[in-house]
Amino acid sequence: MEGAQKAASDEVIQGKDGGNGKFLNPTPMLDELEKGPWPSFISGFKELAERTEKPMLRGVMDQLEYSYNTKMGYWKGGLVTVDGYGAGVITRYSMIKDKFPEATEFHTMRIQPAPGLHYNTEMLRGLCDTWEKYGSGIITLHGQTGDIMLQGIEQDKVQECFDELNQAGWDLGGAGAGMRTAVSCIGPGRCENACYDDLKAHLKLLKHFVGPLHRPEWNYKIKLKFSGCPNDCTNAIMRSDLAVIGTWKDAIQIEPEEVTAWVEKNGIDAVVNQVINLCPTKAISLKDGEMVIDSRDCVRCMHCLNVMPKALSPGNERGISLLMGGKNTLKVGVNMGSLIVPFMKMESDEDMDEFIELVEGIIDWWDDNGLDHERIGETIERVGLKLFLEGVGLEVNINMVTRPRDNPYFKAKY
Amino acid sequence: MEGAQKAASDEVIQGKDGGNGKFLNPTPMLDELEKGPWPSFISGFKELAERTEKPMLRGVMDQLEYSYNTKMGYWKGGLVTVDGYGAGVITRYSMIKDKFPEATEFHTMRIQPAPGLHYNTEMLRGLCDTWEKYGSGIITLHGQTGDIMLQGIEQDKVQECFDELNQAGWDLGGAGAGMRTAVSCIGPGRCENACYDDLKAHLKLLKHFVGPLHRPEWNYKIKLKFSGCPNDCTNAIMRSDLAVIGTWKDAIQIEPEEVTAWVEKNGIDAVVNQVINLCPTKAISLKDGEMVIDSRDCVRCMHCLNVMPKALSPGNERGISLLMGGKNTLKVGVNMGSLIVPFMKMESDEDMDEFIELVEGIIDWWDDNGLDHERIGETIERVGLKLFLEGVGLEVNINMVTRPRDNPYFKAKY
Amino acid sequence: MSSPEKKWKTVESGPHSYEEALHPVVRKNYGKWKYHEIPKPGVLKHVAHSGDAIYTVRAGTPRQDTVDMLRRLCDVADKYSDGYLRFTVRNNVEFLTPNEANVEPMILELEAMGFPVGGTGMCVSSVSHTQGWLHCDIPATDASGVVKSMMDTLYHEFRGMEMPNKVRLSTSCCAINCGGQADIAVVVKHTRPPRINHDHLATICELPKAVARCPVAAIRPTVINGKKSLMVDEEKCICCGACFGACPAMEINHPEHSKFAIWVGGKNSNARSKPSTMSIVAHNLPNNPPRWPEVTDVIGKILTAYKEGGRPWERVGEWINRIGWKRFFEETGLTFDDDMIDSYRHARTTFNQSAHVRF
Amino acid sequence: MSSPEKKWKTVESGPHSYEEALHPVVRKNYGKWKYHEIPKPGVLKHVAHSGDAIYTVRAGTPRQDTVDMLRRLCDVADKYSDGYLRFTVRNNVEFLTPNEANVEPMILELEAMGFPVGGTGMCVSSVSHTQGWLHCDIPATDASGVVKSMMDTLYHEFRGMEMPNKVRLSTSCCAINCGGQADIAVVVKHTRPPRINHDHLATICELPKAVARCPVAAIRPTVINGKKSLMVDEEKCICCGACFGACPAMEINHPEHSKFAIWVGGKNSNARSKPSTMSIVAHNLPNNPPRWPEVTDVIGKILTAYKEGGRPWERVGEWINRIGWKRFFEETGLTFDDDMIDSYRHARTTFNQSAHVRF
Ligand code: SRM
Ligand code: SRM
Ligand code: SRM
Ligand code: SRM
Ligand code: SF4
Ligand code: SF4
Ligand code: SF4
Ligand code: SF4
Ligand code: SF4
Ligand code: SF4
Ligand code: SF4
Ligand code: SF4
Repeated sequence: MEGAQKAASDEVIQGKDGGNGKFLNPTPMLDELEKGPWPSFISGFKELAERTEKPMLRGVMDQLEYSYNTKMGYWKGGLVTVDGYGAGVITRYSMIKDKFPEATEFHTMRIQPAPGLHYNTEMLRGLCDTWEKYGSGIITLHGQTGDIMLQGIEQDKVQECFDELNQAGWDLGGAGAGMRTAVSCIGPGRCENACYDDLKAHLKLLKHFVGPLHRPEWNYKIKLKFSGCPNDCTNAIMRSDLAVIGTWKDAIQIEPEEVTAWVEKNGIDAVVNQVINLCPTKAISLKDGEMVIDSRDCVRCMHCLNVMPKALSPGNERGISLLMGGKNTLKVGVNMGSLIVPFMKMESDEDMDEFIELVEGIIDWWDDNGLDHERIGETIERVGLKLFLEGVGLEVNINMVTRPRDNPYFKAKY
Repeated sequence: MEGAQKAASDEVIQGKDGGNGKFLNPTPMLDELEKGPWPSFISGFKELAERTEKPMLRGVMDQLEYSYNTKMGYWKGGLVTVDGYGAGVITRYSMIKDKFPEATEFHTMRIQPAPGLHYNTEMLRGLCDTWEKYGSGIITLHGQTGDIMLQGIEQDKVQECFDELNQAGWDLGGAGAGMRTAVSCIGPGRCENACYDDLKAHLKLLKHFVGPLHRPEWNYKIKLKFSGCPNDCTNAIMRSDLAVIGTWKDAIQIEPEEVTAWVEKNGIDAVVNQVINLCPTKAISLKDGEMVIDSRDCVRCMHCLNVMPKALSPGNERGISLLMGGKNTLKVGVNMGSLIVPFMKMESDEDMDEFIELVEGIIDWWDDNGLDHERIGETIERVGLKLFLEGVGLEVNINMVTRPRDNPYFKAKY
Repeated sequence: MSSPEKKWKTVESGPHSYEEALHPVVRKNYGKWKYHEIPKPGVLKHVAHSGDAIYTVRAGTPRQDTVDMLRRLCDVADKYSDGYLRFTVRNNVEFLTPNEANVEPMILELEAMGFPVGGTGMCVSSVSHTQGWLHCDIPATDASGVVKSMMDTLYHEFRGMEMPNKVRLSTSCCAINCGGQADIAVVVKHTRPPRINHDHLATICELPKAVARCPVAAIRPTVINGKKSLMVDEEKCICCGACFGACPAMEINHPEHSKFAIWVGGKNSNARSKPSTMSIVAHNLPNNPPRWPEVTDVIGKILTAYKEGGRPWERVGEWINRIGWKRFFEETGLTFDDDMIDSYRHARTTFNQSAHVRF
Repeated sequence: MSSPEKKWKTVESGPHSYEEALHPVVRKNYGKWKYHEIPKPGVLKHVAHSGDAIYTVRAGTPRQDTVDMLRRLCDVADKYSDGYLRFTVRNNVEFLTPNEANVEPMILELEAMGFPVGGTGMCVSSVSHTQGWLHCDIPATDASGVVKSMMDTLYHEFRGMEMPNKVRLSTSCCAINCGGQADIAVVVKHTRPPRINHDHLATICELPKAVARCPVAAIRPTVINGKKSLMVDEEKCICCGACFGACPAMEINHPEHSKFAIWVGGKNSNARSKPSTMSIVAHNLPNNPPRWPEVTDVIGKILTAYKEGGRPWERVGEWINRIGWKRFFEETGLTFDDDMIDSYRHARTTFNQSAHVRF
């Protein structure tokens, strides 16, 4: 702990492998971000720049310092990609390259990591070596959509760099109006809550949609995120068009001795205040001093399992719920994903194929019915959930809504 | 109880003062509604018709029977009123008067009852006598907006009838695009929950707005309802443009002995299940076996007071909350009133004058900013609550909303 | 009183004054009440800080009353409540007396006259209803007839106090719903876009008004037989019937296509939960006079399930919120269908934007 | 490996495979975990049904990393976790080892290298953030700089577990909010309609696209100096910035008028309450590089109040729902103003349609 405390002070020395400190121009504003205990990206950049003396790094630091002074950004987009692909490189040209010629180009290559964001050091070192060879050496782990972002390369090095990465098993990520890179939680890789193999599902799905990911030509983007359980550690419901959330159908599994042990350790007040009272549907009650779960009322929120991980676990009949339409703020305001398939098995390869078929059907419907730059959630809001269900052939289920409509404004079929 | 049970059977005889049963034409469909224990309006109508032998009654029964057979309605509107007024009579002409000439005219006079729907028998008998003299003798107590509805009069008798009623202290109610008749709960006339004198407020307000009630010329209707407390026994929030709801600002008054008595009688389980657990904000808790209310968390929902009327009563600092914009389904879907004034005193005449001034300001704003056939709630939904508050000069208060906005879509003033 | 010949100069008095209509004991204790009790169904006892008590006897009426009936109620009031009576906001009549001894005889007399005594506390009270074929110009059904048919089956529930909490019913004869939001509501549901009666339209319709009335801009001006008329875009039309109120030629009502829908969970009070609007749970019920058995049947199913499953003080909507809509449909035997998914302006706020699922 | 001269035929492989990246103990117990514990901040212990246990050590990173830094992390992994490491969805790095004895030395080494160990359990974890001036083409501020400034003040909270529940932060450099909904979020707020750069527009803008992008139809075609251009109806414009994404000539960013807003109560998990969107609680904060003190100040106020008042397992939004927004503003010292009242599409669903009032 001593050492840890020490590291917490302002004196943290980063960039110990760095150059002689003479390469970069002064960046007094940015230098302010070297202060304080949290690891500093500026220290990292400076270390890298001084060591490698890549002009692009000096140019980007200069332009960033200039942004900090003028409070404006100076990048503009463009179109760079690799042979046969239509996306995957985010192109950046400086709008003020006359001032900072070294910052003329600063493109980002989006790379799809392994599901669950797992690495071994060989993979990662290889990635670093290739990247240092062709690019700036700046890497973001990870972008919010889940990509490894290799930031800072010039157009004429992109293809070569890609070829080398591709040989090592890496492929570009999504951009534009197509399938996007996905994210999955660690799931069965460590977590006792995982209700399906979300890493495998992620891999299968994204391999299946590799075409529209590389050559985007839908209305707009489609993002997939895979969470092993309703804790939704990938923020799938909020941030993806298709959220694949592990769940179960039968009763929560209970280890009575572990319940007793928990109660003994934490006291009866804790059972009442932290478990019973926080169950959203009051599915848990105290009967003769014992905690009883009425599984008919459980909505699989995960809370009681989270509080008592040793005592409670998901049921045995496991699978996924599918939610659709999540996206953030732009235009219509935040739209969270809505439940459209309450339960689906996701164990065998056939289950996964069936799932892929469903997703294809959904995307086809959207591609036919959506407008330009309209996320699928927006399309559904515009045409109505009912039309979507009919279009895709999904069965209606009361779990799709929080309540039946409060207005009589529909044309009846009869 | 014997007698009561007997009355409950199918044999209930109504119309004992009725005529000889020879006046009316056969109405086999309607006669089905004379069966069953609930008091039958058809029996009432038949009794009245047989006794008075008014042709209009026979005509209306015939047309109603015809509606029951054809499943269509046959009234159309028109414009009848009294000297100097522009509203108050709902005009009905038969669309099939060739078939039922006796049903040619069947207008309704809306009459404003006393606040709280109180009568003495002299008032009521007088009303009946006048009405039998000029009209059909059918009276609805009361219409959903709160009027006495004298149903069934011919155009050429309306003025005379009105003059006689007016001499007895009655005035017409509202209709059309103006102020409407109001409703108030029994309030201080019997109820221990009444937080202000809603009968007096009702009388004062409606007297003040008697002009626009009789001569409607706003965008659309404005309804006022007065409830003595948040139990809202007049459905004000749901059904009126301006809902005046009694409330209080300080802590609930508690009679500790009565709490104890209640607990002794009903048991501790009932305290927990019926009181503590049902408080919407968990403002009540059990401390050392005693029920404690944290008044900071109380939102004045009335529940605990309802369960323990002897033990708990509203605080001493009483007044009203004002909600605005309630209306039912038409066009925009049900719109409940929204809180726009969290608290206002309503004791002295000055308080009431201030309140009247506020209401006038609100209506003026709406009259300037609303569209034709647009209720004030619709106007606010269209232009935004903020603009309304600015327009009327009301101070913003967090109680007006359930949460701050979740989108950044506003132009800032700064 | 002045003679009929004399021309009376109108006094724009507004509401009738109330002071003379208050029982003297009420006047004395006005605004100074301490608590109430419900000694038995249909009877309230209110006690004032002064120690005075006033008893209320409440009875159901047909609402579509007559002078004959009202005179009989006046007789009861003169006999038992010093000539004072009032009506509740739900069309029940109330007699207020400080004299406890008058309560039982009054009950007997009212019931003997056919007025059920009840409507208090945790019961099904009278129905808030509307005009229908009797008087309105836009109804698709009758109102009082539906109500009479329903209340015949709920007579016992009006006269008892056996529900988890108050049950408020309403019925309405068109989608406008003058009857209001209620625990259970019966409301006409238009199911077809309006048929336009072009001949009629030419003579009576203020065309721009009808166009403006449509909430989804489905009405467009057109020319029929050389005359200005209107047309409805049936794809867009949501069958709201608003245009019919503006123009009688937009014929929305139909003997067969006008149906009934049943709604549940409306709540007006602020007790516990906030006021809430109701949700549709059945539709396509036929408009079947004179007794509408299909409608009363559904009401019965809902009330049976609620009576059995509701906890004390839970209103219908609160009961459903606790057990979940899935179980509501199971326990009432009703069927959720895709028309019940909201598709109107705020539809998305009703979607289940979570992984909370009930199996 | 093939030589650089040789033209490689692309393999459209999609995501990198994961099996080789899993620690052998993980591979063995894949999908067969029994429970976890959090022995101390920054350390997780997961136990499998087989009895095997795996320890995780978690540390914060700057996210905008470099090959140098990653190589150092690889060194740690080679030394202590058999060459395996992963990243969390919040940019923290994790080392998984079955060897408990490696945990403490690894912590010491990571902290000595400047990587704070923590981010587990009821703590403030790393910030989900975006690109900003470093790389994006539409930002009004920097992202990593704001985050660094914030995390410096929250360093202790990352390394402890003293909050009522997890606290997730996000920052975003434009209103699009790539950072996402969070317990507390810092997002740029556009405050003025875009200024149109007409010269620029003529050369680069697909006019119909920009017109179509506007959610409130505020953009109209016009002609400026004889050239086709666009104009903005400033009354209608809601300053969303969507047009700027479609056309760089719709200049929404401004050194002074681009401000910061602070949002609270976003929740992504389904635990207890459903996922919820966040609410604005402060705006008009200056864009003040390099350390944005006004922003970190507000974050501090909110966290202090939450830490003090939140009950175990209550997320920020759940805490506010219990104590009420009124008290939230009181306890944080922030001010509710009329701009915070929703005025967008579903505004009415946020009005207080009840008499529930807090004084
Ligand atoms: C890089 C990244 C932020 C980061 O630093 O992590 C990012 C950066 C940009 N986002 Fe994003 N978004 C990133 C994740 C997100 C997320 C989060 C997520 O995916 O979970 C969201 C919210 C979820 C969602 O999809 O709604 C997000 C919502 C948007 C939107 C709004 C979409 C909407 O319909 O609401 C746009 C605008 C657009 O697409 O036109 C956008 C557009 C952009 C653009 C392309 C700006 C533009 O239109 O030119 C940014 C490019 C920056 C750059 O120079 O690299 N970005 N963007 C993230 C992608 C990295 C990666 O591939 O891993
Ligand atoms: C008589 C009454 C029903 C009853 O039997 O009690 C009634 C009957 C009519 N209502 Fe109503 N409404 C009656 C109370 C209500 C209520 C309840 C209330 O006031 O508490 C509502 C819901 C609350 C509200 O105001 O929204 C109500 C909402 C409507 C509406 C829809 C208004 C809206 O904006 O949503 C209309 C349509 C309109 O005004 O164009 C309407 C229109 C009508 C018309 C005038 C039909 C028409 O447009 O031609 C009906 C005349 C029937 C007749 O022949 O007398 N009636 N109407 C009620 C008035 C009696 C009285 O004066 O006491
Ligand atoms: C007489 C009347 C007011 C009037 O001026 O006419 C009235 C009178 C009382 N109401 Fe009410 N309420 C009356 C209509 C209402 C209405 C409106 C309605 O029925 O359309 C409501 C709102 C209903 C809704 O939410 O949809 C209403 C919601 C309440 C509540 C809240 C119930 C709840 O838990 O949600 C209470 C509290 C209670 O029951 O203890 C209440 C309580 C009371 C009390 C106990 C108040 C008191 O202390 O005197 C009165 C006797 C209630 C009883 O009968 O059990 N009163 N009460 C109305 C009788 C209607 C009837 O004949 O059935
Ligand atoms: C490692 C990670 C998944 C991954 O594949 O990367 C992860 C791992 C775990 N999460 Fe998570 N969660 C992770 C991101 C999330 C996210 C997403 C996010 O942070 O953006 C969420 C949703 C947050 C939200 O609602 O906004 C999330 C909501 C939860 C919850 C629900 C918390 C709640 O009460 O709302 C739990 C339950 C718990 O804490 O016991 C949970 C529980 C867990 C457990 C205990 C699951 C387990 O048994 O292994 C893991 C350790 C938690 C810990 O650190 O305390 N995890 N978890 C992510 C670590 C992020 C980080 O570095 O800080
Ligand atoms: S989402 Fe569920 S399964 Fe996945 S890491 Fe989080 S808690 Fe575990
Ligand atoms: S998982 Fe959630 S809903 Fe189910 S019993 Fe546990 S706390 Fe209740
Ligand atoms: S609204 Fe309140 S004051 Fe009025 S009668 Fe009902 S309970 Fe009493
Ligand atoms: S009045 Fe309602 S909110 Fe206030 S303490 Fe009683 S139950 Fe709770
Ligand atoms: S509900 Fe419709 S039909 Fe019935 S009275 Fe009201 S307006 Fe007329
Ligand atoms: S019924 Fe309603 S939606 Fe259809 S045309 Fe008429 S007003 Fe428009
Ligand atoms: S939040 Fe806006 S400015 Fe920041 S990276 Fe995303 S799109 Fe670019
Ligand atoms: S900023 Fe938004 S609202 Fe304003 S013109 Fe651009 S797209 Fe339209």
